[in-house]
Amino acid sequence: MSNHSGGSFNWKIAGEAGHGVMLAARTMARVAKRHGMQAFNYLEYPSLIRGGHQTGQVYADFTNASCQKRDLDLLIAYTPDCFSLHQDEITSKTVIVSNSDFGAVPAEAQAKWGKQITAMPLSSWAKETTGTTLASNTTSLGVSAFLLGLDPNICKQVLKDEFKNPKITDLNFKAFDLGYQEAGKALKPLMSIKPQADESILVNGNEAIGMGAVAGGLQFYSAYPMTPATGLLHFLNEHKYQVPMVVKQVEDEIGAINEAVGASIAGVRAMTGSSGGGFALMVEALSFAGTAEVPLVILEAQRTGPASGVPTWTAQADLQFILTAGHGDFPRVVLTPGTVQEHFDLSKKAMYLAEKYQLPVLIVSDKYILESHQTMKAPAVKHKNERASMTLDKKLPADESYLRYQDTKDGISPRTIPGQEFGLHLANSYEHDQWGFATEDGPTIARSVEKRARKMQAILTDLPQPYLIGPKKAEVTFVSWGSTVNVLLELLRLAKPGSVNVIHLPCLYPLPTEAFTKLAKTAKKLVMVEGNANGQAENWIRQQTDIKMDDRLRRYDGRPFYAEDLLKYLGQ
Amino acid sequence: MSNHSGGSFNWKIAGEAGHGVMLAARTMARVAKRHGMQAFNYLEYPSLIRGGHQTGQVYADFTNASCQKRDLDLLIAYTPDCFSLHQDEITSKTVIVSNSDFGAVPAEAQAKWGKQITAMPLSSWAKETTGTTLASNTTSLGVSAFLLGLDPNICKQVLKDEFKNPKITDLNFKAFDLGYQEAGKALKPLMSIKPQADESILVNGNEAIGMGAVAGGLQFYSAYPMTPATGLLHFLNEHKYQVPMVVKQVEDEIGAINEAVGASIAGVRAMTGSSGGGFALMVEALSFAGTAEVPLVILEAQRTGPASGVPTWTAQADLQFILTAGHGDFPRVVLTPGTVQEHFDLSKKAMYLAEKYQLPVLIVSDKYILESHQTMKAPAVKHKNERASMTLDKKLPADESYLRYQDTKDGISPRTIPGQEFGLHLANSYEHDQWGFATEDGPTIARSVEKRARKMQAILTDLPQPYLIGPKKAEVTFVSWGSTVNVLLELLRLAKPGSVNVIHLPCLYPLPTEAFTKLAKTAKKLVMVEGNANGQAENWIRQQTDIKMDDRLRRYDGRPFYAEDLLKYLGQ
Amino acid sequence: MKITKQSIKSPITPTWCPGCGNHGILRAFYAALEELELDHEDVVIVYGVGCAPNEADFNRTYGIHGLHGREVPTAIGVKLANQDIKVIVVGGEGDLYGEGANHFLFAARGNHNITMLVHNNWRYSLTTGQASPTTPTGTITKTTPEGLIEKPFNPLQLALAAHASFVAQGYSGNFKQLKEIIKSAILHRGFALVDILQPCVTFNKNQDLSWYRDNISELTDHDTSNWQKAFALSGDDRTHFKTGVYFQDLQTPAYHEQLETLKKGSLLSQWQAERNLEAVMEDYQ
Amino acid sequence: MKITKQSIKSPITPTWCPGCGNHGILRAFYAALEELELDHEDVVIVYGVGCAPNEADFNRTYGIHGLHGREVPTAIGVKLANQDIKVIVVGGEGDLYGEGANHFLFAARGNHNITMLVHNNWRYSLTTGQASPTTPTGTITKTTPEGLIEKPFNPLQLALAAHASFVAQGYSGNFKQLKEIIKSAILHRGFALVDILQPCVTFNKNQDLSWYRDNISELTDHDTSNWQKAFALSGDDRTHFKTGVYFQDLQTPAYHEQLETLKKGSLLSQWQAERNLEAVMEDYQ
Ligand SMILES: Cc1ncc(C[n+]2csc(CCOP(=O)(O)OP(=O)(O)O)c2C)c(N)n1
Ligand SMILES: Cc1ncc(C[n+]2csc(CCOP(=O)(O)OP(=O)(O)O)c2C)c(N)n1
Ligand code: SF4
Ligand code: SF4
Ligand SMILES: [Mg+2]
Ligand SMILES: [Mg+2]
Repeated sequence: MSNHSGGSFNWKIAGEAGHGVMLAARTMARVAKRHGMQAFNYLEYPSLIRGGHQTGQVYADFTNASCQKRDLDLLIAYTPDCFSLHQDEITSKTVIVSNSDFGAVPAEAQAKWGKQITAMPLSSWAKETTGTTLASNTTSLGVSAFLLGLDPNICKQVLKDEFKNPKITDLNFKAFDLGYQEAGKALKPLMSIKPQADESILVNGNEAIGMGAVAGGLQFYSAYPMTPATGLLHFLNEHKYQVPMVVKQVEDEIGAINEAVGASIAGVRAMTGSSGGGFALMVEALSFAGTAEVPLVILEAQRTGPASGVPTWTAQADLQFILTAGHGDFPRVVLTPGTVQEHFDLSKKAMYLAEKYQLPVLIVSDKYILESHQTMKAPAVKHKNERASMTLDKKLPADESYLRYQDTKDGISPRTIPGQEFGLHLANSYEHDQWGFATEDGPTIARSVEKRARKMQAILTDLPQPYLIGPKKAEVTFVSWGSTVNVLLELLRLAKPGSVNVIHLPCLYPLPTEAFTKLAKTAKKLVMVEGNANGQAENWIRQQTDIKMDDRLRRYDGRPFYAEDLLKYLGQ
Repeated sequence: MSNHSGGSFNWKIAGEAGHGVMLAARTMARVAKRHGMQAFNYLEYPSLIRGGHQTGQVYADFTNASCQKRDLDLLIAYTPDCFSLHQDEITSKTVIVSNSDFGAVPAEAQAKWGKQITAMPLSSWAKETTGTTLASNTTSLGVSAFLLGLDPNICKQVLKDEFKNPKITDLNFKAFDLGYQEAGKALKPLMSIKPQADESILVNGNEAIGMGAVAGGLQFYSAYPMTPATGLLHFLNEHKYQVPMVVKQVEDEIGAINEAVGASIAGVRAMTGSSGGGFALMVEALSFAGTAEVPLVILEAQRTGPASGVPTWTAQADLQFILTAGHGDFPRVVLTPGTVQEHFDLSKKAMYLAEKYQLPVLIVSDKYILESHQTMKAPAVKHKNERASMTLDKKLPADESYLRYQDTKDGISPRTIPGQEFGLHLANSYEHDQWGFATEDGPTIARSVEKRARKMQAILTDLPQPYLIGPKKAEVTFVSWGSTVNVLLELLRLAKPGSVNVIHLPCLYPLPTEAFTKLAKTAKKLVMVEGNANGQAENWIRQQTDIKMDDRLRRYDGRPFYAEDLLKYLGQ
Repeated sequence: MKITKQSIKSPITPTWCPGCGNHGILRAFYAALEELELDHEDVVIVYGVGCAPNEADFNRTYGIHGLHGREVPTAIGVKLANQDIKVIVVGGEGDLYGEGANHFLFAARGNHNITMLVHNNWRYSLTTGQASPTTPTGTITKTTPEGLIEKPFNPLQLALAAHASFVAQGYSGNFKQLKEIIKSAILHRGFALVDILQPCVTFNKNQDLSWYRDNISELTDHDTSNWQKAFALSGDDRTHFKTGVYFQDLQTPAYHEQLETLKKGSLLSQWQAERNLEAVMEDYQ
Repeated sequence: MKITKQSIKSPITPTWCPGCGNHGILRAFYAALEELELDHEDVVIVYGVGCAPNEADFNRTYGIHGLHGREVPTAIGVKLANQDIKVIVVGGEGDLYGEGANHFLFAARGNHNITMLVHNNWRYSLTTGQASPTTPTGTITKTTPEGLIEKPFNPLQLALAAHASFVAQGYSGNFKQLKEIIKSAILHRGFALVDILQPCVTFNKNQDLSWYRDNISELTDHDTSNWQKAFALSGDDRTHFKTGVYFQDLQTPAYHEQLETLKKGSLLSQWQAERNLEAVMEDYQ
């Protein structure tokens, strides 16, 4: 349960696919943001276009809102099954607005929470004001705005920005007003939110990655749609006329990665992305990029697996696969951002790392954060990028002595691109000599393997380091990678001061073993938190360091962790 | 250097692709086997159809011949460049026969080894006797038979079995006789080999796997050609009319594995195979087989990687990929046979394990042993197989209560196949309930993951265990997996008694941690030997056990280990 | 037990959008199966991944819900293992002409005895409406904001060029004809493609129900043994669509009928409780 | 520096078998490049994996020795990144019609401006002679001991059905014509397929040099703008082969010419040393 008086709310809207609850929830999060609040919007929906149950839930707070919360202040229930489906989230204080256009409140629910429930014809109101029931999102917003004590003008500004078209905006103003007024007739506000300055943007993980990649100079993105990576493909398509980019849907994932490889060899910053099943198809080419030393960024957007799995639900169970994916032994980087801010930062960084060290950089995330909206400080408008490890305009020796895979000390060989005179070479999927010609010579093979491996030494100082969140000392230290840190951030707020801190790992390959070991050694009790059944990061840490976890929390049912549950684990 | 007096020889033939040296070497190994010797035939050749340098080398011995050896007794050199290419293998005692039809012995070689070299027109002799220079293999064999003191009748019997056609056989007898006689005119025999009883067969790793799979009831093999797995595809095609099998070349590796999955679901024992690059394309379907609980055997035939790599050379660098290949978390078995005997045994066993535990079983081998011929005791002629974990003729309840993915104690659910009444189900790549219908329900997802994981407990006692070779106690204990054990077996013969023993791991996933730990704890100094740069099995052992290696030997230049080099490591 | 329109229904009711063409296709499919008097247990339906193949949960036969684009090889494996089973593939056009295009063409040239029912709704619908291999040039979708550049695949012509031995065009809204086409396709001894035009009311507003009404008619007076004619007809005009069987080759035997081993019966039935290695070992003595 | 027949030679001499058709194709390719007066650095050749693409080691241009069957998407990536470069694909028919069939067909429908030189020797030669997608039905190989069951792909018809805008048949033994075809293909603004018949003296004994002498002749008097005619001609008789350009579509612009962004110049040239997020951020305020 959130703290009402402090300017904080936990709101949920639930209905069927087609009711538009996901859009409504994003709008609500945006309204919170415009009030200067932090906000987190968590969405659940089935892998169906229509009919399944969908929810959006927005937790907003002036100081920190990093994840979803369970106990609701306000529930907008479209369908009667919402009551049984969300019973665990309804407390004695939850106010429930039931959309009477989709049926009566079930007797059981009425018996249990009767006093908390108000039935309202949200869809009829929408039809009445706009001519279509689709605008029930807006009547819901009106009702919610009144109940949460939000500023109606800010709400309307958001509506205006969403709909853009003035006529539609006007109609939605009407819908909003009606909801707002009717709520006023039936109920009292639960709280009052005083607007503060808004310095954030609201993005989900996909959008943060997209923005970060754009900031980092992304020019070419090729992909095949697959949940939950599709969001990035759509984001980049939406923005490809604002910055010069080619964004291309390809016939399959194999085509997607090989196009990106070709584009990268030709000199542009290139990226591809998919979920586990599509990434599995890219693995042969990952190995190609590794040995041919092609800069390449790949988003691996985890969902519940194996195979087709549970497409619209979350997991962190592709990690062990990603860490060693690809035949043979070649360098790579595996980044595991947590917050959307970190998604932005590391995506931007990935573009640079890939180019400088000429290797594949994998960004590993998951459905939970890729499709949840979170506020982050608005990034700088301008981002400078320098090309790295390339010969570019440098005049190369006319004696053709340039060697693409020159055996340098740090393993990085200055790279030419097609079009440059005297820079000819063969980018080779076969093992090759320094020019790029195929080789079967034993010493040449060994030297090539060693040259590429040296890059992993050189890169160490350039990588994001593990870091401690919370107090220096604590009874329990949770260890996280990827999206789970969002839940741990909330836990830090909920838990007794000094009882918990967190070590977060934003990069797992190469594992910054020294830095991690140093942090881990200060811990009293190390507890690994991850979204898989077999402890994939824990195993990896055990392999790479001398650190052993004292305990572990694993979740593998498609759902994210909840701070409230972790609190229980702590006995608080 | 082998022990001449004891009935042992180390013979090599080297020439260009097209000269037929690979065939000649197999014939020589077969001759040795027919003398009752153990034999090992190691082949080197480039990824070209013509023109590159090729070699075959046969080490034969009456007690043990498990790998190639360096110091040659007899070298048949077709081309002048053989001298520089094989200088390290020529000792002061090596007898060299140079095929004068392909050029004179280079002056340098003449200066260095003049007395040891005899030039002979091997190809002209072939043409003279058979009408074609192609039979120079046979004149070479005649020369070699004389020099190594082999029984000409046994040699001729082998020729007869090879050529089958009586006319061609007769011509080759003539070629053999001429070589034998001419050698007698020019040189003295180096030794004399007394035939003993022959109870072996001579197979390479691919053939041993094929034979083992046939013994284990293989019915369906679908694959796409890729070195060094192509041998298995050819072997099974050759023998598919002797036992009822469908052996099919498919359009690509994705098709290959998905056909095998379909065949298996329909109830036949199915297998596929490829090298790293092709296996990479199969990984999505591996995950499918894992979650749908489809029995499936897969050969992963390693070659030097990454990517196209060095196609006809060896490596053990796909292991880390294979151990965790596939998105999501699902059970699998990874077998790592060493000798051809173990290839036979584990391939047969794989067919059974896959069916009983309804999961993918990977046989991981490499070019070195898959394309080297080795003698093994002839297996039994008859092999009984029982179907496992299937309902088969059992009458199922007419109330349709059968559940394909029944949540059993050991995780194994009795399996129906299409055609069986009341056994309907959906084999599902999505997460599913017990019938097979897709699910998005949290508890059902978790239960499914746990059910499948339980199979990995049940299987433990059924798996091949690590074992100790050599004395119980030794100064140095080498640890091996896969083909390197062949070299260590030779090392055990060469090294001072009591100085070395070996722990061999024929199964790496699941790692039999207890048995291995017990063995490892008795070691004074543990040294891991593996064919990759980054210590893939060593890392895995570190992750899965508390055992740490004291030292390590890694080779990653496409070549196998040599016992002689390991001996040097021991300071002997 | 014989399949009836009722008995084939699983406990799960179709979750497709109201008005979706998949409903009609399923109805015709059920009727075809009933009229063919097939047993539940002698049918294997192999599904890809998409809106259409979500059907896997609605049907009670042996089923395989395979991987996106890979249902064809899985189906071939089933057929070669047990030729006594009817094997039917259900997928979307993204599935089967996109991710799985090569499997489709290779199945055709092999004349594998499987029936491919392609729910062609011109979009990747399950992933919310991106362009698919049949989307008309110029169409604006989330991934083609400036209009699709590629020309659409003509699945009938591709199938014919790849030697498919049965090629038909169906339409979800023509129950009677579609049922008959599906029946003929299942009875056909070899590879059968049935491309089925299907409205997606949610993501394909360009081709709404009135478009379907106006632009589809039945193929009449056509000699299905004439390959050249079939090819020409199927490419004639890609804005108006004629439904019916375009081509059937009654000569070429199915793949499994040409394999020596399978002439003796299904591979499954040839399981040996004892394997004899004598002949196999001979060459290695 | 302009390419000449000499300057393009790398230090490595071709390792193909004596008598292999690849030698002839390479000669014609070199002559075509020389006559087109292209600069070494403005050509990217993308190779697959097989005997033919082993050529990667013999040529001195910018090159990519890619993955088996995946050279087409790699080539498309190069072209979209830098449209000022001539992008040429060199592969085998196993490579490009087998493992990579779907990429080939999608490249055709997209009209990507790449030239695909397919060394069609009817076999998987580098892997020692297995059947390939063009191997005639009935052929005995190591993987088809009872004779190949599948019918061979007709690459020209597949390409035409997939909207390829340039389709030609070449022959390794006809230097002059092949050179001219390759030149036209490289100059063509869009997707160009050149299927090149090539003897494999080692693994294809059925089609030996005398077979090539007897069964190949030049296509004459053909209107290359006539798609129907091209389609019919290319399927006429798959035992006698006519070489020449079958079809050229001069209307459809190349893919990159239709992309708004690339109308302003190559993507490479549009690199921004400073990225401005202002517009991008707007929707997320
Ligand atoms: C390997 C892989 N890539 C991508 C996806 C995501 N995906 C699921 S369905 C689909 C497209 C479906 O389109 P279509 O086959 O036309 O079926 P429809 O939904 O239109 O019926 C995609 C791309 C996937 N499941 N697996
Ligand atoms: C993914 C993958 N599968 C298989 C191979 C093995 N392989 C190499 S070349 C080749 C076939 C080559 O045939 P083709 O393309 O016709 O070329 P050719 O050798 O006949 O010139 C195969 C199967 C590979 N390198 N990669
Ligand atoms: S999205 Fe389209 S194809 Fe999918 S169920 Fe709805 S109407 Fe049918
Ligand atoms: S094997 Fe055939 S294709 Fe390959 S180089 Fe020799 S002749 Fe040419
Ligand atoms: Mg579709
Ligand atoms: Mg070929």
